[in-house]
Amino acid sequence: MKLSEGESSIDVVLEDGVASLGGRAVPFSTRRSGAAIVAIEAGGESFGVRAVREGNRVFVWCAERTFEFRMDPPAGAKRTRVRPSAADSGGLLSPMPGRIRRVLAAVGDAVTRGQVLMVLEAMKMEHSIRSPRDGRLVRLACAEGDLVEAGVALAEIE
Amino acid sequence: MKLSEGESSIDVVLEDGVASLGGRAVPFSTRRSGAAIVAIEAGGESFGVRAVREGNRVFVWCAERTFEFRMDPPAGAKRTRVRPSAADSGGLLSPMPGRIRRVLAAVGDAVTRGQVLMVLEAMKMEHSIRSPRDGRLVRLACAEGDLVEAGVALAEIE
Amino acid sequence: MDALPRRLLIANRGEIAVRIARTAREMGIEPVGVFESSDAGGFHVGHMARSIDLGPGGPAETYLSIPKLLKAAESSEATAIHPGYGFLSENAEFARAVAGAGLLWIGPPADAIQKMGDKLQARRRMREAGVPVVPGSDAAAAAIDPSDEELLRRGAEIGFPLLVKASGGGGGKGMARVDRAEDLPAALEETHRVGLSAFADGRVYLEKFFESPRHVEFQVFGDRYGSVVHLFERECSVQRRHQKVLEETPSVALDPRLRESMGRAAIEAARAVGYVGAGTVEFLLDERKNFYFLEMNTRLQVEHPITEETLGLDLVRAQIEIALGAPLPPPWRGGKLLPQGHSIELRLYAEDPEDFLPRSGRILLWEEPAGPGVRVDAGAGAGTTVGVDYDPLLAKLVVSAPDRRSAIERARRALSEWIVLGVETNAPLLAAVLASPEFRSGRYSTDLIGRLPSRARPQPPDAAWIAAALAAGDGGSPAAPAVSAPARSRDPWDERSGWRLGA
Amino acid sequence: MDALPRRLLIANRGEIAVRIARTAREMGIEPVGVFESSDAGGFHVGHMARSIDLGPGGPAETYLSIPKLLKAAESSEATAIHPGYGFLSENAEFARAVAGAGLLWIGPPADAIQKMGDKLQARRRMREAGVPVVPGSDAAAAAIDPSDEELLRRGAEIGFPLLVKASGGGGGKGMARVDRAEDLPAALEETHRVGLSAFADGRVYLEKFFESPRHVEFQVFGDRYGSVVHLFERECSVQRRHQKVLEETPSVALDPRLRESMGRAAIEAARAVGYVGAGTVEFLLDERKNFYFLEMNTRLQVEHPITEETLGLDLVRAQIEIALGAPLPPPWRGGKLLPQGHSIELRLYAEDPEDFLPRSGRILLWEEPAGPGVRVDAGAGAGTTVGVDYDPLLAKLVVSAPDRRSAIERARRALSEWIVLGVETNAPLLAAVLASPEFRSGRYSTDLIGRLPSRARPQPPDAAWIAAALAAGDGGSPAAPAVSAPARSRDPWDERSGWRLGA
Repeated sequence: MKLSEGESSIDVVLEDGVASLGGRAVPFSTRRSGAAIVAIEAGGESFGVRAVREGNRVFVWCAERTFEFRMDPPAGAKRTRVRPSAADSGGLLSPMPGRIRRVLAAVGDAVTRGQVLMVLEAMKMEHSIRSPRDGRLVRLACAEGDLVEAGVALAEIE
Repeated sequence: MKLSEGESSIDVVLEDGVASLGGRAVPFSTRRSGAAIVAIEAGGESFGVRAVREGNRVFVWCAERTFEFRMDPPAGAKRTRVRPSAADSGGLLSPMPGRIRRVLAAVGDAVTRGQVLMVLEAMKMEHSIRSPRDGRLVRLACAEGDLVEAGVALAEIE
Repeated sequence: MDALPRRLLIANRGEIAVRIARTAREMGIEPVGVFESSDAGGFHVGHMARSIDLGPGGPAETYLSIPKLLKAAESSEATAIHPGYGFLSENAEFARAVAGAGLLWIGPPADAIQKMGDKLQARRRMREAGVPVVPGSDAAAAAIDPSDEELLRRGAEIGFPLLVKASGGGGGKGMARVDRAEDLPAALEETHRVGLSAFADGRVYLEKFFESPRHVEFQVFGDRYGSVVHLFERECSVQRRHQKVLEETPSVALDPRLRESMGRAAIEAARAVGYVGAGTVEFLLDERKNFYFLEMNTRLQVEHPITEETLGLDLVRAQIEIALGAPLPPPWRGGKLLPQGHSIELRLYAEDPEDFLPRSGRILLWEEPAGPGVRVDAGAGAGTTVGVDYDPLLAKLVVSAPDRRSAIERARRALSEWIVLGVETNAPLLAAVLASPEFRSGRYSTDLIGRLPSRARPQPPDAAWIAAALAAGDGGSPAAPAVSAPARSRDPWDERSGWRLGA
Repeated sequence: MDALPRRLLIANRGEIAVRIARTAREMGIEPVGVFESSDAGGFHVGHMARSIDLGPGGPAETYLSIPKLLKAAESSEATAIHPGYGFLSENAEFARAVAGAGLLWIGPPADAIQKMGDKLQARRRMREAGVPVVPGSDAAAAAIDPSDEELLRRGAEIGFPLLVKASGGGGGKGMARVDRAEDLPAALEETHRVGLSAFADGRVYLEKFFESPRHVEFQVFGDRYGSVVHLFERECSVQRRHQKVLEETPSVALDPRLRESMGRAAIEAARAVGYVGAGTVEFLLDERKNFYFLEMNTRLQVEHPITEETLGLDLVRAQIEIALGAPLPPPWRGGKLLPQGHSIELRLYAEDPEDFLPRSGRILLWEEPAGPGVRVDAGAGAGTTVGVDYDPLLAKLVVSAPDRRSAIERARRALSEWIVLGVETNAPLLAAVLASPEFRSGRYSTDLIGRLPSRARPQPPDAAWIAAALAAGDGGSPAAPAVSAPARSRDPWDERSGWRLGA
């Protein structure tokens, strides 16, 4: 299957104790506690591991660090809970989950680089959302009081 | 479904927030943490609960005590991991899981009440298995070195 | 001392609500919790004898609603209220309302809260009590609420950079750093606005800015009978965005003489407002070891456990007993109390370890550190949903050891045992602090985190890719479909039940 | 002190292997584990930097196999071995073999182990050193290995009931109580047999039996340079089947004078065998506060954490440093060490709480207590399989508080937070002990558990039946199919992943 983490994205196939990582063959073995795998030996080294899948994300603890992998959904299954990335959107993205406290510009306004367009409140702190460049506000994807996830488009500047 | 705990065994049916416990109707509600139910309100009282099923056994923590329920398997499903009870066997039962260290009687021997028939070792301690009554040893279900579960028949006295 | 209340309402959530509930149980008091409807699955609810649903509407309509909290106490027949920290803990009006309703308030007198809550008033009282305060625009002669023109003049005198602070602010809120005179007017305007919107108090003042100071605070306790003592210091200089990340005691910056004079100043500060109960006096310590009063927190502090560990005390129990009219324990007054060993608290936040922005989600796996010298005060666990409406603090790891060096190694060991999946945490930041030569040397200040070398995002080792593939449930794999869930089996019972393992 | 080893082989399993690994990590030493093939999923393995498979064959062929353990050390390049407790920890031959292989032995000299392992020899040495021993058949004059005839005569002199003990025994093993003279011959024969089979030593002796004594032990430490100190006592009278269930320190049975004379005797006992490292001298204390030497455990004790908690020490670290040639820390010798507060250890066993018979199975759910004053040293967790080949100790709960009363309340609070499903535990017995007036008064002895009122098996409340039905997955139910597993959802991804929650 296709897995991605950060910028890297590779095809992973597991067969008879050998993993093919983007074509590179890596022999591995697993150690279980009860029925759960708690360690993986690969390349002569042993790593304590934990992994849990939710939706199309797989969270992994390994070598005392955590990693978040994304998997390409099988054909037919609908994509769920993919956090939109900058790539997915031409516009202004929410830097974190929070509530839109104030919107300081309206669609059609000419805006200048650095101008505060809205104020996002999260964790008892206010964060100013500024225009990335000079231009015109062509779309406003949120209103005051809205709860927004991290990475969702808030507005679009042309 | 039919559930038993200790000596009691009743039919339990859950419907729209009302439990029928052996015919008695008990309204209840549940509280979840994430998606798991962690508390049940019944009869005006709230109880923290946990429950896990394994095979046909359901382990429950409630009111700061643990209980082990047994469920009647649905038709067709094979019964698994039922710890044999005295009822299941006419003979001498293993009091605990352990290893048979020595067998001190042979089939056909006349045995007297209290006579040590075998020695079971568990947790670094030896436990004498004695004859419950005078009679004759007609069946020996284990040999020295055998690993035995709790409650399995070890021998039969006539 | 009055009789113990049968039930105590804990007007809070998260780890501090659990912390308070534990002591209540140990005292034979039933802890009663509260929750916002959408927070019914909150971790704290599971630790209460019972909990009251405060309805929907977010914190403002629930954990911050005085009438709803009083109603909850009434309906649950709780006769005492502990506010924890944050929320209404430093709200004098709430303290009055609780007493007004005939309930026991586990906290300082409303009056003391008010006097310390108004930073300008507090600074004046401290000066009068002979406690040094950070030099600022409100010098003895100055007007209580000077015009911006006057503030601009004062700013020039104080020099840049300086800090603009809202009189109603505190804890890093309502505060702006200004580097150049021309930026001051805008900063004044912004701070007026924040002060008004956040604290309904537009007054602002200017403070001298220190490049790399330390934040050292003293735990104080007062009783109804006029005795006030200090329970030694906590070093709180490891901060990000003006918020504490790691605290330790004792502070390597203090020698016995400095400790004694700061302790005395802390006691004076508390006396000056007739303080009763647990409070914390925060000082700023400059490079030349001059100390200045910053503010007093009139409540239990997040980092109170490190004081409990080095002194072997239960501060929540002491809060309750003192609120019931008990005098300070004789050993506290006799100066018999001596800290033993070294204790460090690490705050695990749901946030990006690089940019410190809060993260939300659901915790799918949670394994806590344990063993010798390890205490965990958690407000989250497997299954907990971390939302955006509340503080991102997930849990506190408190380690204790005979000396600072072994405490640091113990902290690193314990941190490496902590496994949280599903929500990103600041664990890598905490590990970086513990590993930094500056922190380990003890010679660090509030700019420590800013000076940490940037941490390259680690590449997942092969084993991580393999684990991910296993958990993703590659059908062709002979291994378990999930690394942390049991393998399938032929037994129809197991088929469905196996998944419940350890859930 | 010599340089620290880079790797330490931990020749044990369960909680003590984890305990030792934690201190090793904190000292910068890589902990190397071992496991029997079928024990590869053992909880301890997860806490090691790496672990060596000792092959199949049960404990005798693995954890008790000297050659295999030495081979494991060699293959893993470990230069030191810590035996933990049990298994080979008190095996002089192993201690010699480790030293012989040029490895560092984290324990007392083989010689001291041998001298204390032979109970008859140990009793003689104690008498010579002026340490009181329990009156027995081996009085000064007596032959080392008397005939049964002579023992029968001695028995008559000592009086009944009395104890028949195997010279190689200890810790409740190889010991029989005899109430009537006519039962003595059979008991002698049985004890000869057990002694031969278990310890290859058929010698037996008789001891006066005390109806309701207390067991109080002293932690001692010696260094290479002849200094020996004691680290105060542990009260170990709460026992079932001659095995400890709960320990506390300090002991309410000791006043300062008695503590001092027992402490001195403990030091004498250690000196008498040239002791180096950590050891424990067990005393029997009768109703009239006379104390008698019982035996010395030449290893780390299961209950060592309560000493660590009240003194703020890490005894495993001290073991390693002393084995490396460090002298005892000056404060230990200067008598500067003073216990603070009260500490209690509760042993959670996989056993029937009524008849104490061991239980086996797989742990399906495991939630540990936490918070102020709580330390958990666990050797099991969710997913752990509890077998019959090993000690049934699952974990130890260690609570500390300023005084005994609050320590007991803290223990009850913490115990009530402990959730273990899948394997029956003795938690109800522990709760009953903490609740018993006899224990709470402090006036109890080794017969405490036998005198507890029998506990009626509680009937499950309605909520328990409902929870069971929910977990059983009643198709018709709108609730989650499992109480501790997430609900189903429409999302095909969730369908399979949901089950993994918190696994």
